[in-house]
Amino acid sequence: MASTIRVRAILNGDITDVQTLIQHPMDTGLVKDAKGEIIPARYIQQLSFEHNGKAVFLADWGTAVSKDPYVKFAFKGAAKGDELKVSWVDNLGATDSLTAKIQ
Amino acid sequence: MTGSLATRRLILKGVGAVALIGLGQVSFEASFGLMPALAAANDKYPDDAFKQKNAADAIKALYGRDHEASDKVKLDAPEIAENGGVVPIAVTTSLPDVTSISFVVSENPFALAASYHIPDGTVPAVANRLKMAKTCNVIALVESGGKLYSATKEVKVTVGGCGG
Amino acid sequence: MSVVMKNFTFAVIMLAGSVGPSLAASEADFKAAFAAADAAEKEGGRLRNQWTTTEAALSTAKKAAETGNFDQALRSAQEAEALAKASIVQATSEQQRWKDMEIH
Amino acid sequence: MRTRPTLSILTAALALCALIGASSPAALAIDAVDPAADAKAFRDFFVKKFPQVKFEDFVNGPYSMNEDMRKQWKDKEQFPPYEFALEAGKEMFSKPFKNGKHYADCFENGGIGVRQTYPTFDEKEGQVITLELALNRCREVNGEQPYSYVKDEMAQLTAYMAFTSRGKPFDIKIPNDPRALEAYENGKRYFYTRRGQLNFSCASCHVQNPGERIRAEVLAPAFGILNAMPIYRSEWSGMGTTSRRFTTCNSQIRGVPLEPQSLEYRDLEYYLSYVSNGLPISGPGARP
Repeated sequence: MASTIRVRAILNGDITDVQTLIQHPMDTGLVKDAKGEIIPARYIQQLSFEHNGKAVFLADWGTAVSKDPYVKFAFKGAAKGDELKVSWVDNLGATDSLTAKIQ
Repeated sequence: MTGSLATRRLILKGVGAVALIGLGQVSFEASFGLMPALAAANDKYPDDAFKQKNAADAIKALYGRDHEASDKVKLDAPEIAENGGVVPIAVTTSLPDVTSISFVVSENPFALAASYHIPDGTVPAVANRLKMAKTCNVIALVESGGKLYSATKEVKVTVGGCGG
Repeated sequence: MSVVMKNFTFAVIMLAGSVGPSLAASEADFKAAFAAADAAEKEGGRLRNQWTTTEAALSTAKKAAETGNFDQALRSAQEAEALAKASIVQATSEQQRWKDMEIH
Repeated sequence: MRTRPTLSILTAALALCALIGASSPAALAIDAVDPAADAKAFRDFFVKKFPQVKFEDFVNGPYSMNEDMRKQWKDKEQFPPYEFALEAGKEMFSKPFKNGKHYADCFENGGIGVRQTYPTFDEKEGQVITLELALNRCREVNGEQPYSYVKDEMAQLTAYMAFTSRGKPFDIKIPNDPRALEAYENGKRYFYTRRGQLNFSCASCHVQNPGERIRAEVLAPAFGILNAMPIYRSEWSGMGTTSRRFTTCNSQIRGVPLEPQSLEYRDLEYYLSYVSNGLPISGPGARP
């Protein structure tokens, strides 16, 4: 199954701009479906980014992060072609990860 | 790469944490000012903070201290959200030594929306898309040099359309 | 009078005229009113111009009748008929009036 | 179950939408059907009413009308929410049917860069063929089940086909065939006819009040309103096709929607696309 993670990591100067879009429902557990039943909570809790084994960014998310979540940040000290490992885990323990190349 | 400086900082923090844990159980309420800052720095998911209903409790649970408004924290959020489900919110700051950035949506069912760890070498700026239950204040929090700064902006949220 | 005011009065007249006082309604009263409402709504369907509120009133009437509450059922059926008739008037009058709004 | 609408809810709803100033532009009843003249008048009306909006920008709907909304849109467009649907559509478009054929075999130029020519008028059948109808027909001809017209797979396929036509101007043709003129006129009539208990036509909102707000939403101008289809709407938190947009608009004004891709909707899409000729395709789009 294609990864749920889309990453764009672009180096300009010594700063790498990173944008990520993740395919995930981010259900809050507070919403009812058409039949009136509560849709159980299912949301990404932690999203981590690693460059050369060093954590460059770690997100702790609650239920207020939008569906198909998006986050953008930047970090220094990477070179073109380096690898950026992105991985998430949700409240039910599901996970996914992807290694992207810095353009 | 500021290797030596970076590693020194990491070691210092590591030693600090070990020493404190070594002192035996440190309960949150009686914690020293320093401990919560480390809590924000370690990688454990701040479950308690995310469970708090209102903004003040959430911030206390996450950072354990008050925040002071600072014009060095630039919060970028719309006047009227085009849709409460997808509100683009971003923060940038010129404050030094930023270790953590968080977003609080004051009147959401659970006020703390997102919290980000900013390791050394990462630019202190984040953009994300958050859900907002209704019109209320969005607070961006920036932990810099162990102190907590913030910027607040009201974002109007309502449903669209004729109503059907 | 601006178009919006016309809409407003147009809808109010349609509704106010239909809800008359009635003693405890019997099932027969309800059945007659429901049949009339249903026929009007079918005509609205033929003109491809039904209202969601008519459908809602019809289903409320049916549900009220099922629970034996014929007062409510009759009122809802009468309202459904009024709404259905209004949608028919709207469809027929618009067959010419749409040109008023056309860009030239 | 909808509660019984009392008089008060009705008046509240009317008052709520009464904030729409309804001034109808000067209108002469010309009976002869002249699509070319209509299209020119349609374009001039919007260009004159919104001189500050660049011509191509009309395809961006509410975002061409309001600065605050435009900024939020620009943020979203950096990594748009329709990204997944677009990729899924591209993959589906290349996957062969069970009988080995592809969607590409049903369309000119393999279906790449042709969206701007749809809807077309089929002179054999004497009716309007929209892109969505053509896609489902292609599936049925190749022994596959048709897709729902309102979202999911249909939205993904049309998202990809629209993407391959980005920037190409709408190029809708009305052949010299009385049935085509009738279909065009039928679409125009639907566009201007008031419907639903709130008694609005498409024009009440999208001709008389673009740029105004209905609560949180800013109304898009009718000129170029279909150029971004299919769209990812935050309100639906998902993709939607032109069919989904038409049916939801109907229920917003308390009109019972017709079946997706029924004659009226196809003719409406024919009319709306024709009068937007010249404006570039910008689909798939993101909307509030």
